[in-house]
Amino acid sequence: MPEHPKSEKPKLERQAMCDRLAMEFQDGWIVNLGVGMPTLCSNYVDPGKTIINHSENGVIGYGPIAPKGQEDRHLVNAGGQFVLAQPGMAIVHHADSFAFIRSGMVDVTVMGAYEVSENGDFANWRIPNRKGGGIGGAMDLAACAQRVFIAMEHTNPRDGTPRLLKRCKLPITAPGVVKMLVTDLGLFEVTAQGFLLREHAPGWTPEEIQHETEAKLIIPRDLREFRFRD
Amino acid sequence: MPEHPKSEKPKLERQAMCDRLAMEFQDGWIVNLGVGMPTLCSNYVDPGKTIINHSENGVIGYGPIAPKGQEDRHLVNAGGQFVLAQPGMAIVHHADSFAFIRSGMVDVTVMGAYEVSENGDFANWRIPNRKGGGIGGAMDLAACAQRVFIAMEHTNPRDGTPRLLKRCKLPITAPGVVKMLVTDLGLFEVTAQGFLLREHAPGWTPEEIQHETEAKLIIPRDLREFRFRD
Amino acid sequence: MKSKVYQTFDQAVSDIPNDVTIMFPGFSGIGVPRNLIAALHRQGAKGLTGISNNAGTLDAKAPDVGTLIEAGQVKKMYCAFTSPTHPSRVTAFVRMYNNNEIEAETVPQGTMAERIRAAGAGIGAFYTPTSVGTELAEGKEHRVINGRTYVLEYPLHADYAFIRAWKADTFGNLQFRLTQRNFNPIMAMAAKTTIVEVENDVVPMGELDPDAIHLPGVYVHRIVRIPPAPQGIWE
Amino acid sequence: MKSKVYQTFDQAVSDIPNDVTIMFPGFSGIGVPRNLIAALHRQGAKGLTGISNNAGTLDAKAPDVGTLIEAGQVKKMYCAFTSPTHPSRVTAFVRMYNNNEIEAETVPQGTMAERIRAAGAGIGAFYTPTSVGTELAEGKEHRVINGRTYVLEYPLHADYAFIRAWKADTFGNLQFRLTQRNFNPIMAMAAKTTIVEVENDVVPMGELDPDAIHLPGVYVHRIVRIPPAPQGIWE
Repeated sequence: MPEHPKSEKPKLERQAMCDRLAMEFQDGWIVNLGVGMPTLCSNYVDPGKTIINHSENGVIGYGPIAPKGQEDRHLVNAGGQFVLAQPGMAIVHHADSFAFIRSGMVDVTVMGAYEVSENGDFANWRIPNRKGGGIGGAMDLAACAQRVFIAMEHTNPRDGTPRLLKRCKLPITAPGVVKMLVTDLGLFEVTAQGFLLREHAPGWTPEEIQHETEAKLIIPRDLREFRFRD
Repeated sequence: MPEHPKSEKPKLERQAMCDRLAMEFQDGWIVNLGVGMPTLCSNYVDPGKTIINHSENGVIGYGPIAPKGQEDRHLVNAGGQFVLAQPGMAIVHHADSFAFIRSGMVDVTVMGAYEVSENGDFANWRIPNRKGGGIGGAMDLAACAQRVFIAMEHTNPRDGTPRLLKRCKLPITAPGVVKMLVTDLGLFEVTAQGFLLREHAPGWTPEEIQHETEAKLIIPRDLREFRFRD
Repeated sequence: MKSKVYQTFDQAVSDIPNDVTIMFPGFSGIGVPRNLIAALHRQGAKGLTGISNNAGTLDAKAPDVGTLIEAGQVKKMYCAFTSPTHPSRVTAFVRMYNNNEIEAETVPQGTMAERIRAAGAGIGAFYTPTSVGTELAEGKEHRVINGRTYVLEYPLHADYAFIRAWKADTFGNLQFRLTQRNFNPIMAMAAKTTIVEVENDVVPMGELDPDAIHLPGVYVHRIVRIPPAPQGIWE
Repeated sequence: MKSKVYQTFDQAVSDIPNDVTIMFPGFSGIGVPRNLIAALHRQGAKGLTGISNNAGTLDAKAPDVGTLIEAGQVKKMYCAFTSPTHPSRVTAFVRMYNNNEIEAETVPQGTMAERIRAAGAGIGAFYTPTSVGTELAEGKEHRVINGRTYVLEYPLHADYAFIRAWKADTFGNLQFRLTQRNFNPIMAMAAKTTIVEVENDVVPMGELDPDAIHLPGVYVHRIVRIPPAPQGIWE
């Protein structure tokens, strides 16, 4: 394996990464945002689109994060953040919430990951040499949502090793489900042929991004620079 | 098969039959009464006992039949009779109502039948030579309630043929589930050894009842006369 | 987002093609989507598969799935009653079924409810104790689990569900009144397209308590408020 | 009928023996039956099997299943999180699990919810698409249904469910507020004995709208109203 020294070049900010995924959301989509980075997707608001936020603890149609002092102590999203009620919101119990997930009602789930492979597998629940795992609702969402989008750093923040792999090394969360992936180096589509680099971070060449990547990237003719929110 | 001429002796009235079954209900029992004769059980009220009426269309804890003029057009029992709301009543949807039934929450279901056999099988949903059947919720209740009680005429009203059989001739609703049975000739317990005559209709000897019955009746030493409501 | 509120029942059912599967809730005449059924009767779609507790009654003033059956629009029924509960009650379904003019599968009511629920819950199949030892379990896969015998049953999916509700908001969140609820919520969850007739009112989003919604609006696609009689059917 | 209303949490849990299975609802600290857990901690029952989304947090002021685990009362956990979500969050459970002092089964959250629901619904087993192709499906029975692969999962039953509700009537009909609902209703349906702590009020029968009940009182056996702090835990 080649060495992967930490690059000094500026990479994409987490909010920009999540904005970019959120720009892909379509009007009327039901969206489930995983704990951590993916929740930043909700900061991107396109007034031309209605996005319905689903949280696996049984909220359909919750509103923005509650400002300090406006928290309702009975209303949190799956990340445990207090959110605001929004007109049209409905509450169901946990079995009904996952009935909703399993029957394919979620248009997109956005999750973090440790690894994504070029065949669309991803791993985000279990690290070897550590007993057990934290699966939460990720396997249900990954197996059953219409689309899985991933937001993660392109390389391991600790040692710089690549995370876009030929095959996942960690135990996977679901096989062959990732459709789109944003990292701090760009936007990728997972195709039948592998990772397609759709947009690159400003200042990063495809070759430099490939150098940070184990899997072979497909570089299309219409590769463009990363699109930030307007 | 012996001939079964219609007896001229008075038999038990339907209300008396259902009263007698209802006298077996215990305080706090959840009771599901089948369409037709079994609904008469709800006319027996013991002020010392709380009985909770469940109806498979999702009502738990409904009250008495609605008097003329007091019907709520959205509230019926499984027999389609308008009933009164009662304090503590709760409504669930059909899947939850049968979840309730299947998980054994119903203490007793009272049903009508065409035939009961000495091993506790009974038939109440399908007549041969007629295509199809009317199963409703009877199979779910029969298979899953804690106890099945049957209320029916002792012999076929059309031709006087017996209905307490060695083995059912009609397609059964559930195998081996009947615990107690009231007919217009008496009260029977279904035991491992067969039909045990517990109480006989006034004026009817065990021999006369046996004559109307295909299965061999067990006549206990403490056989007593039918108990009417006080 | 496109508004879900339609002005007429005819508009709401206009694009339903032939040969689709439709769920019809209702129990003892309560919670039956009569206005949508009457509209589909006018629309004329044929070759339908119906999923419904019963296969129609004899009340000509109250349209139900029997109206579609009598008009020859229905090819097959899944229902809990395939013979009359009383010999004198010979419905259109019973007549046609006896003449082999319509197919039918007799499904125990709880198994039907659970099969519908399984479709809306993404469950591939489930084991139920109901019907074990009876004719209806013949040919089905059996399994003993913890000493009890179960049969394997599969989900019942639908292309459309016709729903009758008490109250809705414009997003499609629904409330039902008392035993009107019956099969309505689970059928709405099991269908690709859910069309609702509303008795009481269609209110703006935010007017229904999020804790008092029986069916989330994400399952609802078209909403029509029932007009006053005689245009609306209120039976 | 004997009254379901108990005066104290200690009375409500006093007869719970060793070696039983208990369900603990709650999600992100909401809808957690903290008062009942604290009472069971005082009571001291041991050898417990717990079913819960997580296995406790690090907040010492807010009793949860982790309190019982730390006290050595729990033998086995079924939960969706068996390792810390962050390496620094080493709970009592994680420490004991790593030292093989407690058993655990990692269950995907939706599979856990459906297994609990199956127990309360009399379902013997069901096929779910969740976990197919992963380590958690290894050794489980697979089946292809309509081209999709499913794994077979079995119900999770319990002897007791500890429940946290918003409002109750004396019969045990319950209402929950917003995301307090989470696992509460399905756990109550899956347990033989259901014990409830109530935040807002315990009202006479007839005061709750029968259309606005999230869990019918037939599933509830004991009810305790949470007293004001500091006696009651309101976290």
